[in-house]
Amino acid sequence: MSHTLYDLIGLAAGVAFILALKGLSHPKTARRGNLIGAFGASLATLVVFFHTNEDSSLPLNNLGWILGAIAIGLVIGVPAARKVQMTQMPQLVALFNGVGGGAAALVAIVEYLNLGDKATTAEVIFTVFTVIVGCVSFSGSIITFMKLQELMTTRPVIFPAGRFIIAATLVSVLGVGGWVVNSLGTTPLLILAGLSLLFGILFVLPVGGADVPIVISLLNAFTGLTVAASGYVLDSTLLIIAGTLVGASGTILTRLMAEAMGRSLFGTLFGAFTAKPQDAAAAGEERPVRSGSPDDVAILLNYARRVVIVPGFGLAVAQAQHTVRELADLMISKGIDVAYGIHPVAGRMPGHMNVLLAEANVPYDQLAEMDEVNPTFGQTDVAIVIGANDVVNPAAQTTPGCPIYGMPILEVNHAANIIFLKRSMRPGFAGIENELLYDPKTMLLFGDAKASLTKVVSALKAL
Amino acid sequence: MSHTLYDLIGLAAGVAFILALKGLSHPKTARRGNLIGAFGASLATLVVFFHTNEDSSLPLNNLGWILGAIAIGLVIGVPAARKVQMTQMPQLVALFNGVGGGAAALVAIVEYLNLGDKATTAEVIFTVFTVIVGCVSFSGSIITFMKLQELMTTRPVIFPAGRFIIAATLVSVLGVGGWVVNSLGTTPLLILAGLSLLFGILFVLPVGGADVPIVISLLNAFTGLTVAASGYVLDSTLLIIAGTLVGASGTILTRLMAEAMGRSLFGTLFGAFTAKPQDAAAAGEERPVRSGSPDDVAILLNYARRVVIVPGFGLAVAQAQHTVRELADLMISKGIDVAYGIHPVAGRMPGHMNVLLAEANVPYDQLAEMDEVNPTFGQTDVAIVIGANDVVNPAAQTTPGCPIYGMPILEVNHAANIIFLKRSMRPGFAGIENELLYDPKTMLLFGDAKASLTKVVSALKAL
Amino acid sequence: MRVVVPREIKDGEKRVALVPDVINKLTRLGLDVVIESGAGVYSQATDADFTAAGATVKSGDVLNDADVVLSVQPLSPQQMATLKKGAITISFLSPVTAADSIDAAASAGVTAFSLELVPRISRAQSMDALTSQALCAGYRAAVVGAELSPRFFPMLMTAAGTVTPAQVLVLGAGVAGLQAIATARRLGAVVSAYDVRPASADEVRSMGAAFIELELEALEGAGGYAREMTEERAAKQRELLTPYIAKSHVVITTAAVPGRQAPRLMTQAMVDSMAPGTIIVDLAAETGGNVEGSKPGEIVETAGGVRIWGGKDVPSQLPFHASFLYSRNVVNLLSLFTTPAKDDQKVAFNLDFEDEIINGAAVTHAGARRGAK
Amino acid sequence: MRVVVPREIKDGEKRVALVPDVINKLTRLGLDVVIESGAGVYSQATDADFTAAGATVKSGDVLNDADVVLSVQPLSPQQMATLKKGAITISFLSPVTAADSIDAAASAGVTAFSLELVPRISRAQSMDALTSQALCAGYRAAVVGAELSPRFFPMLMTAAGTVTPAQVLVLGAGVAGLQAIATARRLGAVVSAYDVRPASADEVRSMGAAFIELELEALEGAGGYAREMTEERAAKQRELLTPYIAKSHVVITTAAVPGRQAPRLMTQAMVDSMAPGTIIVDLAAETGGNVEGSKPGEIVETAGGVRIWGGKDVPSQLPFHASFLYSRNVVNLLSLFTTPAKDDQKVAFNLDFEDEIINGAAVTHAGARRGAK
Amino acid sequence: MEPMAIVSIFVLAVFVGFEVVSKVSSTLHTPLMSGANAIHGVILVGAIIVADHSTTNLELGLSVTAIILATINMVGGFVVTDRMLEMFKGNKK
Amino acid sequence: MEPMAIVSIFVLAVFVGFEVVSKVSSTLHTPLMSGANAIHGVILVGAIIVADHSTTNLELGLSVTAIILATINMVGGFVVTDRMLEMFKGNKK
Ligand SMILES: NC(=O)c1ccc[n+]([C@@H]2O[C@H](COP(=O)([O-])OP(=O)(O)OC[C@H]3O[C@@H](n4cnc5c(N)ncnc54)[C@H](OP(=O)(O)O)[C@@H]3O)[C@@H](O)[C@H]2O)c1
Ligand SMILES: NC(=O)c1ccc[n+]([C@@H]2O[C@H](COP(=O)([O-])OP(=O)(O)OC[C@H]3O[C@@H](n4cnc5c(N)ncnc54)[C@H](OP(=O)(O)O)[C@@H]3O)[C@@H](O)[C@H]2O)c1
Ligand SMILES: NC(=O)c1ccc[n+]([C@@H]2O[C@H](COP(=O)([O-])OP(=O)(O)OC[C@H]3O[C@@H](n4cnc5c(N)ncnc54)[C@H](O)[C@@H]3O)[C@@H](O)[C@H]2O)c1
Ligand SMILES: NC(=O)c1ccc[n+]([C@@H]2O[C@H](COP(=O)([O-])OP(=O)(O)OC[C@H]3O[C@@H](n4cnc5c(N)ncnc54)[C@H](O)[C@@H]3O)[C@@H](O)[C@H]2O)c1
Repeated sequence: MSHTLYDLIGLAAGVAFILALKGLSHPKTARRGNLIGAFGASLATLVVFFHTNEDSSLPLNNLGWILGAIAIGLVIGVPAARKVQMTQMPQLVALFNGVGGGAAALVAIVEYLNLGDKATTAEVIFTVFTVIVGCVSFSGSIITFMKLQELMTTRPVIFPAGRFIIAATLVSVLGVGGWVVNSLGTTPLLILAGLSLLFGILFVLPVGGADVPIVISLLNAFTGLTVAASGYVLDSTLLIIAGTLVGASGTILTRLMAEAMGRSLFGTLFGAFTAKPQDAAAAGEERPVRSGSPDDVAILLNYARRVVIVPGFGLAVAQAQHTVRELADLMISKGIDVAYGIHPVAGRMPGHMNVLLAEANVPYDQLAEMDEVNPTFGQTDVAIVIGANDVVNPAAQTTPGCPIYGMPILEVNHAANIIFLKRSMRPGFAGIENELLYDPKTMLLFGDAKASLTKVVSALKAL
Repeated sequence: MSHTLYDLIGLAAGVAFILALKGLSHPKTARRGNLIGAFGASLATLVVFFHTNEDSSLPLNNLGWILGAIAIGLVIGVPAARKVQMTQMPQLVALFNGVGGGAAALVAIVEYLNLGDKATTAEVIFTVFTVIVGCVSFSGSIITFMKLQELMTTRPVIFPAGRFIIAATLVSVLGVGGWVVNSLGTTPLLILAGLSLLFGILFVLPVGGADVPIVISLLNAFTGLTVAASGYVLDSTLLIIAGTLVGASGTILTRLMAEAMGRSLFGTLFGAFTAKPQDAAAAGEERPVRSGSPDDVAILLNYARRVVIVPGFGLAVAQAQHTVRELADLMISKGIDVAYGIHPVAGRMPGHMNVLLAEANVPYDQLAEMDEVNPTFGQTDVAIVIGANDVVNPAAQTTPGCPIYGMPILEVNHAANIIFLKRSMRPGFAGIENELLYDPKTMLLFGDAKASLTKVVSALKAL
Repeated sequence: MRVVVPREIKDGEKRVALVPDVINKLTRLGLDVVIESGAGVYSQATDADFTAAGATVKSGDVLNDADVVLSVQPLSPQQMATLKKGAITISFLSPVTAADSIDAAASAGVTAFSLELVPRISRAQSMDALTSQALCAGYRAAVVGAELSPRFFPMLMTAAGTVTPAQVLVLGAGVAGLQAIATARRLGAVVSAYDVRPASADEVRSMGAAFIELELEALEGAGGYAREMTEERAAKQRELLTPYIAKSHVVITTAAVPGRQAPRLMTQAMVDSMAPGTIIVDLAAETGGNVEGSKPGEIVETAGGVRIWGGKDVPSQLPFHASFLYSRNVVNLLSLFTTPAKDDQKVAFNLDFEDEIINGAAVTHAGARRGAK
Repeated sequence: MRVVVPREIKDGEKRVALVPDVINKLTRLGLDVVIESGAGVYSQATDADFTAAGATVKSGDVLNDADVVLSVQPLSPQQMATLKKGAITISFLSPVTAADSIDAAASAGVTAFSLELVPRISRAQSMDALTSQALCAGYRAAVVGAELSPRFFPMLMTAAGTVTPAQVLVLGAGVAGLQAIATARRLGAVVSAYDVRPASADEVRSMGAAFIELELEALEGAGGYAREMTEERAAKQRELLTPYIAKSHVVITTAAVPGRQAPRLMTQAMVDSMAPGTIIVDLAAETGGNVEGSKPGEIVETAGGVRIWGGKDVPSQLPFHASFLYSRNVVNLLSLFTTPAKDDQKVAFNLDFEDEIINGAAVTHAGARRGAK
Repeated sequence: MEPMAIVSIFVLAVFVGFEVVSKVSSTLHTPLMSGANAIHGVILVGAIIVADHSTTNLELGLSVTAIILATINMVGGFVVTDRMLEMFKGNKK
Repeated sequence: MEPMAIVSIFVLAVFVGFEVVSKVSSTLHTPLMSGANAIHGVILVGAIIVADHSTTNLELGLSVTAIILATINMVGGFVVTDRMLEMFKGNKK
């Protein structure tokens, strides 16, 4: 295969990666995007077997080893990815990212050994870069994996003088890196790799459980850059493009993720050192809830077949009746089956919800009484509870003696997903805590109901 | 200046152009974007004076000529751009585009003369491409300029056997192009230039007045590609990047423009040949109206200080009261002064608009009676007339004998801009035509009021 | 020039032809306004209010030196006779029901304007008292329906069960009907409506109510009014409407054809088919009734427990705002032919019978009844 | 076991304690339902409807063999006396105003439940007849206000001028007050409201009305009810409310404190300060009146042209739905202590006085009046 | 520069060009077109380079013409775009 | 390839990367990260190239390890991403 053709196919794979990322940024095209990416990657892998240039000829050297290694990789990777449970996917991604970083570091090392003295300074610099970042990514990812898999504590691990140790490690990594560039040699390179691995561990240990996904995303971007650097050393446009793409999009993505979780990137990475340890402990005491963004809510709604809206006093306080109707209309126009589940004592006056919803001209036939709607929650994909609380509180059925015990409730707990729109974790009229807020099926969208709904509507329109 | 530094500055200019286009795609950043572009262009122009390489030294040859030519260009270009009236800007852009195309063609010709036999085939191919497309862009733009400036008819110019003549010209252009590539030589190149100029004229003549902007955009994209091709010949990364950017974005933009105007690109370019001539004539009879998109409306509203909403029967028919309130709330939240101007007989029942707007909970103090609102139209930036017609029809004041003569009206014609939301050009209850629809200040947004308003709200939110 | 507002003498008439806050519009033109003492008593305007607004309040005979008399109901023949020659009257004055007053006006040499005859052109909308009073009547009809009904209008889902919304049917969707629709809908009722005019389907829907489509030809007359229907069509219409009527909790009828008896939309049999507790509000009771058995000014309860409210002077039941709107209509008409005082020029009336409105509304002039309209 | 519904004997009482469509809930439990002939006549339920629903309709004395008697108003002492020992009655039965009936029940050995005393806990909401009837009263208050007012409630911009919206003031924003707010707002009025409970500000605003903040301490009592206020505070409150009252076109008062006279919110002087045509709807007229001079069941017109509508049996004025809701409350309470028939087990009543609701609501049992509550 | 590099740059620049303008609102179509038009005025750089290379009068004449045209395109283009965009001169925020 | 070309490609690819994901909704953050992660699995290509170049056992051993790791990254990455995206399997439209 001519070098030009090879390069062109490589470029085509690069284009496939661009299209893959583009596709992955939209729910409608995400799956197709991923397939395009897989196609690009397969293409690139395939043609490398037919690639010849001045100093190599077909078939490749060590072809057996190569094919065997690929087979092993397949045997490990595919079943792992196939069998993993939904909830464990993040740690698997972390692991995959780590091995990718490791691979990049190994490639750099081998090429370094191979080039020996022929290496230009630039090539050595890129090699050093790849080794450092690849190793950090590798060991860092392993730690995040262990945290997520709960093989170790999910709390930030703080040790005395932690920041000094980390700083010292970083300085020595850079020092050894400089040494390698100046004097070349295998030993310094291996020392460099070792120190970088250590740094990766130290770097991730202090990060708290909730922030781990952000760190994975950052390490992912890092790995991308190592791939780009390897591309330079191996003179492969494809690797440069693919690596840069991942590096750039990964960086943006990391920032977006941090924003979506309401954290600063800096705080995530170095928070454990700046914050006082007892804070972290105190935060650990609170029971975890799952809070989402308007986008998350919109996506849940967009892919639902049946949605039940449960309004309560908070809807009236927020005067969000017009907005909720807009949301319902939008869902209906998307072919989603929408009903309002009206609890007889929702609000603060008999018929309070009716007054509100009539004002927004919600057709009467969309309103369902409690007895009518309760049996349908089993077939409901999403129950969206807007400023209601007591009327969906399972304590009414499960906690004899509590003030609302015996009151019939809207059984939203039977729906596949529950979304709560409220401003805080405060209880409702009866003043008792609602266990449903802590249910794993529940997603909380904090904020004034009207503001939240407006955002959900925009997000849903954008899908 | 070292070649690397020179190249890096060129790349910086390329980045400036990317940022310029990015900025220009958003109202808020558009001006800044343009300035960044201007900065990039100045930078690129400046450093070329300090650029040295193997076969040239500073100062540049012919420096006086170069500086003089730039001075002449400035003396012509700046005042023209400064003095032109708002309405004439499109033709000026066409003209500028044309001279840019011409410049690219000339650069290619000179470089060709200069290279002589040293030119590689690839270079010659790119030169031929630049000459053809640059000349087409030049002559085509001149014709569009003349059409827009009404120096010639704005109607499609159709001549007998037109399509055959055009096809023949195209074939000869390609033929001569091939000849140049094969045999080289100045004469064939000049013939090629001449034929390309002719083709440019023939290509644009059949396009009708309304489609001209689309053609300008297309020629603009073409010119971008010639610049990229020149970049190849001159070995300038900057020109390649800048030219490609303009080529790509120009292509997308052309498509977007055609879509926004509800035309297919193909139909625009070749419509005159496929449509029957009498159709074109008949279409010419209709009085022109200015119809806009929801985006246009949103931008007008976004930059207004005072907006008066004039509802009418159409609002009631569309049951768009909730949506209009949403729009008003959104504008108010942006600090725009919003009032509803209620005509006493708007709708079909006394107080019809009150009933509607009260349902959407529009605060009573936002409603202004006719006598109250009429004196304020002079200070109103946008009057948005939603499904009303008779109540704003100036015929009531100007046309004695018409059915509504003598009825007081809402004097929206005193507002700086008028937007009409209606479904068609049909008149209202009184059945008489409304001159205001043809007013140059008026923009029409066709469609059901509710659907249109929903789109405007989304567009306004996105700003 | 003296503009006089006498007390209304008709029983049940609670409006007044001028309310205090429009008086300055007349005095500004240079007119003197005289109000008979007690004229505003039912519409919440005291003599003191009138005086404060710039009018003169007088008792006793106020008509003899009047140049213009403004009233709601037609002046009686006796009152007409006391007017001086050339005087002008503006009031409701139906050629059909007030023929004697018109004759008296003609013989007294009075120029009498009838608000019923103001043409329904755009320019005259501000003088259109039929519309403004129909607006009051329509609102009133829905409020009365709600007041009489043993049911809630809105839907309410409560701990004690769900109250279903009232089904309200409006027959005749002119000005009054549309306002009745709007008001009933505001209260939360489910409203449907029927009218014979083709344009009314869109108008009804524009109020958010359902329009009942019957397979019958439309009846559009001149000026946006309906035409009278034949007895055959009337029977067919009644038959087709029966199922809709049977499931309604409140029926409001407003159908009218200008200058005719009100069309009979519901027979006794239809009324009898309705459930006990149903309310029928017949705004047309005074002109013959849309509903068989309705009596103006009374609530008739049938053996089947259906109550029929017969409208009588309905706008008078909202006296404050009915007078408010009526006054403005009258003032706008008067202003149309008044040349205001200016410099040393005195205020004058200028009856230009070329003007479509003046020509249309004047019933008598210069001692004669004007051509039939 | 026989459940009996006698005709209501109190004048003006138009409700019935069971409506036909809940009867199957009782028969399904295994109970026999006997309705006195004509019991439903005012609430649109004929004897035939009851029979069709599975009840037995009887004339004459129905009480003597009753196991359970359901009624709206308390049975008279005479009626109580005719009951067999151990019988159960469910009705309104205020320890304050119906003391003689309670005594009679105690001496007859009857277990009498008072709906006023059902505790206001979440579980009892479906039996809370005070709430369901207050709902009817609140709706009614706003409708009556609109009906009586000489003004439009909504704003209307018309060719004859702009009708400004009515200003409605609601004093006391409990169940009835909130519903009055909702209804007046639906009609387009501009509503403001005041209440002494601190939670009510949010509740009022959640209805879209304006809450009037007075600089006075809040008065929150037990169970979400208000406390009585001192005369000093009452005077202060009246003074602070005066400007709001003066500019209102309709005032609706619903203030109550359980077991007490209704608080006096408006004095004669305040009423006199209002413009003619103003309407006051006093829902508390029967318990002493929030407004000085109001008379239950009457419309009092003051010299200043203000009309005060005094509420009397207000829910009875919406008899169909008031009965509908009341029936469900009663049935829910009865079901609470009924063990349904099952297999060969017969239906039985099981009065568990450990249950907060039964304990709270039963006033007499086994020949004695139960502890003061 | 290697052809492969040029192709890669070209392909990537096409993507950037597409992405960057793909969501522009229609009111900005004309200013955007005008701005893009001004950008291709950097052909001025090319014109200067060929003027530098010019040896014959013909070449010089043509390249001087090219410089004039390119300058008009570039400078005029940015100025006219700026004028179009004056309406967005943020009267608030 | 010339350094300038590489820098240009790098800069342009950065822009493409930024633009392409800049508006992604938060529910797609995880799949997108996972997909990007799979993409950098193309280091497999690099690993194969160095395996081809390998002459010593050390080199071969390292590069075979690299191939295994890279394959896991790439193939596993795409598969797991696909599984994550199953919820978007358009149950309608
Ligand atoms: N219907 C009646 O007749 C009546 C009468 C009296 C009492 N009640 C009682 O009232 C309760 C009604 O239950 P419910 O579920 O409707 O109300 P709820 O239990 O009081 O819950 C309302 C929820 O809305 C949230 N909220 C308040 N303002 C909000 C805003 N602006 N935006 C978003 N969320 C807001 C609050 O949480 P945050 O503070 O975290 O936002 C609160 O948890 C029952 O306990 C019932 O017994 C009913
Ligand atoms: N208020 C009263 O009491 C009363 C009573 C009777 C008559 N009138 C008369 O009615 C007229 C009222 O004037 P007006 O300006 O309110 O109404 P209009 O003059 O009838 O104009 C209404 C406009 O709305 C448009 N439209 C209709 N449906 C629409 C929809 N779904 N979406 C968007 N646009 C829609 C129509 O244009 P397209 O068809 O192109 O969409 C029409 O031009 C006056 O002539 C008045 O005299 C009033
Ligand atoms: N252009 C204007 O200035 C203007 C002003 C006011 C009213 N109008 C229009 O005039 C029309 C009539 O107004 P109106 O309310 O004074 O009319 P009206 O009082 O004469 O009649 C009331 C309604 O009854 C209907 N009707 C008649 N016979 C009927 C039958 N057999 N069955 C059912 N309905 C029947 C009529 O169609 C009308 O809608 C309306 O369309 C109104 O919009 C126009
Ligand atoms: N949790 C439940 O199940 C439940 C059920 C029904 C009602 N409630 C609540 O109970 C409360 C009272 O209900 P209600 O309507 O039966 O009360 P009510 O009929 O006893 O009183 C009516 C209103 O008058 C107010 N009031 C008393 N004195 C006043 C004064 N001097 N000035 C102004 N207002 C005065 C009271 O605060 C109350 O809001 C409400 O908050 C209601 O929401 C709770």
